[in-house]
Amino acid sequence: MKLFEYQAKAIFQKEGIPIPSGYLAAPFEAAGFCEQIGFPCVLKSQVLQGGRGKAGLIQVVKNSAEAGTRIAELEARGVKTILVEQAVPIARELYLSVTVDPLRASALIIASGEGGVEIEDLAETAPEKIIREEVDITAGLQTYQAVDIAYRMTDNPDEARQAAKIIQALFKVFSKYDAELAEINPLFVTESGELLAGDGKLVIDENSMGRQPGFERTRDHYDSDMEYEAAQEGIPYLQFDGEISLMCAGAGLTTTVFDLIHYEGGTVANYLEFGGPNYRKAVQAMELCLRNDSKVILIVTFGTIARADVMAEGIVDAIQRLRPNRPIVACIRGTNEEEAKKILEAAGIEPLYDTEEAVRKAVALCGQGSAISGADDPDGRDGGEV
Amino acid sequence: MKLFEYQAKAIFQKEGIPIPSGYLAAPFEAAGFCEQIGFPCVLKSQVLQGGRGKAGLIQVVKNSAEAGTRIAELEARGVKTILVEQAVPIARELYLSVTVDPLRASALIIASGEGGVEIEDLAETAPEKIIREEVDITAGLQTYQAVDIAYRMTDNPDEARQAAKIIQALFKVFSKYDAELAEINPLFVTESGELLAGDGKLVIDENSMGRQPGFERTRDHYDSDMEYEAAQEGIPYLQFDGEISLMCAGAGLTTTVFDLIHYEGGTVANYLEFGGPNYRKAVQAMELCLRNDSKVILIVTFGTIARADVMAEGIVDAIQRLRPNRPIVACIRGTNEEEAKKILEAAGIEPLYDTEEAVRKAVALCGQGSAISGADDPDGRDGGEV
Amino acid sequence: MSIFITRETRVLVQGITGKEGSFWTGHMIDMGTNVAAGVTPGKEGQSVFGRPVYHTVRRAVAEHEAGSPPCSLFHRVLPGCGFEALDSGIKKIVTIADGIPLHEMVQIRAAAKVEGALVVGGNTSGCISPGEAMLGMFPYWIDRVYRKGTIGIMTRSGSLTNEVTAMVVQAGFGVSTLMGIGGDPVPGTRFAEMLPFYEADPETEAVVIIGELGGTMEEEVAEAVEAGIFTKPLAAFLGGRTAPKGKRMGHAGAIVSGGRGTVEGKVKALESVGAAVADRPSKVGLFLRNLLDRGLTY
Amino acid sequence: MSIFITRETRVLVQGITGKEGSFWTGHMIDMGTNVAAGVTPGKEGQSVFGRPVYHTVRRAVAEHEAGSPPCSLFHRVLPGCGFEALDSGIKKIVTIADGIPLHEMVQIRAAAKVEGALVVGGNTSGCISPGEAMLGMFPYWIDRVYRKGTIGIMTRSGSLTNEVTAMVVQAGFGVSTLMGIGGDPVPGTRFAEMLPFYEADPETEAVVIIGELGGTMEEEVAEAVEAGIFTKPLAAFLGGRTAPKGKRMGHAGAIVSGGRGTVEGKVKALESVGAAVADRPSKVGLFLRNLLDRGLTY
Repeated sequence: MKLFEYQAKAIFQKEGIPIPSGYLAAPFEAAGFCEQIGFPCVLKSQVLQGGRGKAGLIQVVKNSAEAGTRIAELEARGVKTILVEQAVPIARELYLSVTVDPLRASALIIASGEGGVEIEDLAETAPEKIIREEVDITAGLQTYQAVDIAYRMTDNPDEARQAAKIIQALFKVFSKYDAELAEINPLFVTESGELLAGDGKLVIDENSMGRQPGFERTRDHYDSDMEYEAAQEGIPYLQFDGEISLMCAGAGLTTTVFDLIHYEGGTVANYLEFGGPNYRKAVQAMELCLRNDSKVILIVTFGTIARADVMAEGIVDAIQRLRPNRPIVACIRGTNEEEAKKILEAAGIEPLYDTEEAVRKAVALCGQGSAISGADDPDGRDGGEV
Repeated sequence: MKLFEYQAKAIFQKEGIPIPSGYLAAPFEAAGFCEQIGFPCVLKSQVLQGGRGKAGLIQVVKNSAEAGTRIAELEARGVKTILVEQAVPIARELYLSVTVDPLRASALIIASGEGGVEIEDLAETAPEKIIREEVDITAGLQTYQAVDIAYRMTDNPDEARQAAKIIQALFKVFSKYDAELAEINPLFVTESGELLAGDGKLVIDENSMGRQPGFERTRDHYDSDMEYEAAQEGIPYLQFDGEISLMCAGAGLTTTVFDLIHYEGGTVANYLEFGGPNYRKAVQAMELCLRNDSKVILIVTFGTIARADVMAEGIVDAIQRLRPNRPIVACIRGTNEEEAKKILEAAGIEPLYDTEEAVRKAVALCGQGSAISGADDPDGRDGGEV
Repeated sequence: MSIFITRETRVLVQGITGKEGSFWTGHMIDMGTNVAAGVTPGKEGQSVFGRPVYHTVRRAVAEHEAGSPPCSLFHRVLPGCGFEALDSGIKKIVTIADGIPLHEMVQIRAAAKVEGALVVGGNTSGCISPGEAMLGMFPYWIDRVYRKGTIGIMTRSGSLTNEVTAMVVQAGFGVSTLMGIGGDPVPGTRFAEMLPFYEADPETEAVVIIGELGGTMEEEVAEAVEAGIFTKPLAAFLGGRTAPKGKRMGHAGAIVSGGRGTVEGKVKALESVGAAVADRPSKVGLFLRNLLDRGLTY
Repeated sequence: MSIFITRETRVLVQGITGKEGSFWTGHMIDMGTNVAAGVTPGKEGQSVFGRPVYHTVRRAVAEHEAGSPPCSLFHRVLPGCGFEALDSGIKKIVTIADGIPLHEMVQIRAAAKVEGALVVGGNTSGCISPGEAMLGMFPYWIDRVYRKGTIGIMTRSGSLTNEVTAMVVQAGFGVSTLMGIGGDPVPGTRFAEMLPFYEADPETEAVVIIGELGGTMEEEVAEAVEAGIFTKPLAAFLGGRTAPKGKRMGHAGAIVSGGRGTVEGKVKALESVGAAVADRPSKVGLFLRNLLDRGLTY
């Protein structure tokens, strides 16, 4: 789970990493905080997407008038929360992160005395300037390692002392919060020689959320209401704007079906994983699909624990309850697939066995408009209403 | 630093180890808490000495009258704090501790499904009943190890589940508090099948006190006012009742001089370490010695960093300021010992070079009474007053 | 023959008394797997399909002294139960359990390296050698997927395994050993680390890798081929080619990040060492026919 | 010859710029010790007695590639600086620093075992081979103590070292190598672990152990002799015989606890393998004369 900048920075500060002073504000409050902090100051949109600077979601403002304009623009773009920060005079930008090295089975500190937000370019053009330090994840970071990295980042002892403390604190954040990634980019060196976290990125391991209480996904974590609602059901869902609603089992198979549709010239309305722990959630899954403006629902599964007969029963149940207004293509294989075949056939659905055939059929159906009984709402907008 | 039972139990409870309900009381409050808890209840004197049960410092009382009598007795014995606990009906007593194995360089869990307070007897008569489990102190205790130990302590799954949790919690206490020893002895199994810490022992590593804030040694940690006062100066001091005050450098040498005095038929008034970080504290050290009813002060050092000349100067300074009323035997060797010799001779003190000779001289002087100038107070009680 | 597990391999099932644990233990035994014992804390003295249950792995191993068995972890009976098997001296461990915290899995992989053990998983269905034995949970009764043969299969994805394997069988082949290395970001054992076993197995003629975008495991396979560690014909299926960059679709391993980890990069790396990389499951079977025909005419 | 350090041994001093560090570095050099470099974070570029200073051990080792030097840790420049030396590949480390937390020292000893390194200390004056070299802080200029000779000395106590060694010299002997193993409850290296070095050293004729009550290190020495690991004459001084039981006198290691660790038990164990155990420092010299006379008449 990726945290917002303000959440990451609050944790950084708690663990001893200096951050610029600032206030978290709704757009209507932001102008007031700008006055309080003084100009110039920085408006930082609290959204999860990367590259906020290049996307214009971070704005330095020099006076009240400019602040008002920029805040209005951000609000118009849907920004709901703004971090209003002092504009610190920057001498240099450093880079620091802690992540996991799956191959070496260790924690990995990546640092640089240059780069800052341009770190990816630096990694390509001058890889020798990227400092990599492996850390035993059981023993943790040794003080000497932090000191060694610090003196590779800067020759200035005063900066290095600060950097060593920040490295230790960031590693502590990484460990304590079960992070996939803890990153400070840029790590500012101010004109007065202080090190400050210019940004904060903290991604918490999904498998550790049970032992990391206090983090909740809110609507702001999702791009759309549909994705948020699906997540509330525990259903992985992504919104697209094509014609075929996917209702497939497992990330690998769903992604493959996604590919196959594009290979066949089709388009995807939504990605939806209906498998694993969700294999009894046919009704909820189909309801989500029906709320799309799609032309076909394509169901592809090949399950082991997620038994084919249970899935087939769920789909038949969902069709009876939701009366979908568009054709359904079903390719349900795996454990008890013979049973599943009978269930589908009894409900008047043709059981397919070959994924590519199913995809071709779904793409072909998109060209034909809807052709199933109960399709009393051709534009499909009401299809998802129970 | 050894904690009191009530301190250890408070930490145990905080980390999830069940303890009997109880109240910490001054003697005058204890009777009231007995009534509150109900009878029978237990009066546990909060003193640091071991074997409190056998020493009568733990008393089970059945009614108010008995409580009153016992509380008065304990108060008369100098007990200042009593833990008043419910008397839990006990089915069995187990044993559990976590300590360090210096040879194997690991943490060591010692447990037993029998024993309780008789654990040392059990270790001799039936050593196979003592469970020993090594734990990597860096990786920490694995859950399976706790479960394995628990099922070696008891075959009852309900008890084992409780035991496994207590083992994990006690190991956490051991790690978090930099303990030399964390011990629950006895670990009660109540008649209703609950596991409770009957006692709590927690000894915190002296070298870790800097990173374990919140623990202070109070007067209650020492056997005498003198030991407490010496400790306030950072001077290791033990009170005895013999004739020779020791003022020696280093634990090993001081202990050896202690032996040599006994071999020569002498007796020790006090053990005092005047060396290492204290080697400039001659005045404070001599003042402590002079408050004893001793006949001779014996100074033995053989220092490296603790330079002999500095020590000699300190002693001469102390003599001039404190005007000791009893003879001083000085055997000061080590770095700059030639310089030390001159300083002592200039002050009229005979410099000795052989420890055993110095000890013999001190013992001999005890037979002669005091024989130094300024000995205007023959009983020596005021000798330490400045 | 088969790699990792044979009919003789003695298997210990952690979490044997649970619903999933006992269900799949029954199937493992039906298929011919030599399940020796099981472990569930608090259940010692019980038995599952006639196999004795112990409180802890240590007790089970002590009672079955003739060689420590490999150990299939079913649902995570305890936090860190991978360490229990490792510390008991077991050298081949399949971690069916999902939801293992990332940092714990890194520790387990590090410990396994020190011990010289193989921990496969977590979040895997395990491994199966059709007609031989199974250490995990596969619907081996679906004959159009789990047919005995000469193709080794390694997969990162649960859901694609049946899909791609069915295509292998449809093309006229069968499976020597199918190894699910697990869908979590840090698998205990990586594709390239399994290759030497397939290389050494005389019954494996070729290997198919079912990869995924993200991570660098496919690139490591290419390096192993380049280094001569694996010399048999190699095919791969890689999905996610049309996935929008940065869109997270399922597994953490599927986040596209940096220069490595893209499907394009993986395809290029694998093709540069002679592997046939399919963009559709059905092509895997076709490629295998080509690869093995070529192999035979040499 | 000498054990642990010779005139050729290249020495790195952690904490070289501190008051104690530079003072004793000067004396080490005066005595002939080959101090190659020093480490103090933030002081790279400076020099101490002409020896270059580096920010970290890693940098110092990288600059002095011809063999990693042993490393004398003066005052603890950083928490866990023992790990810095170990992780930099240094195999002989003397930890002068006192006040090392118990749990950290257990970790350092465990790590040293894994690395096959010797960490001596903490809380020690180090080791000295009179007339050769010194890795630590000893008043080598006091000739009635630090005289070159053939007796190996190992000590747990700082304050008794001079006392007992003076008696050895007074009896007509000198010191091959004096090794302070440190006064903390968990020394990095134990008496018995040093014995093979004294056994192998042709110039060491006999060894004297300056023990202490508490712990089991003296008993381990007896076991090593019993096992034939050490065969030269052995004497010991053990104080604390008249200490009241349970009274804590100084070091944590001096707590009398359990059946082992008592002076009586230690004396019995050592005497049962032929060691001469003195109750007064002066007897050590006498015993050595007896032991070596006997040794010479064989």
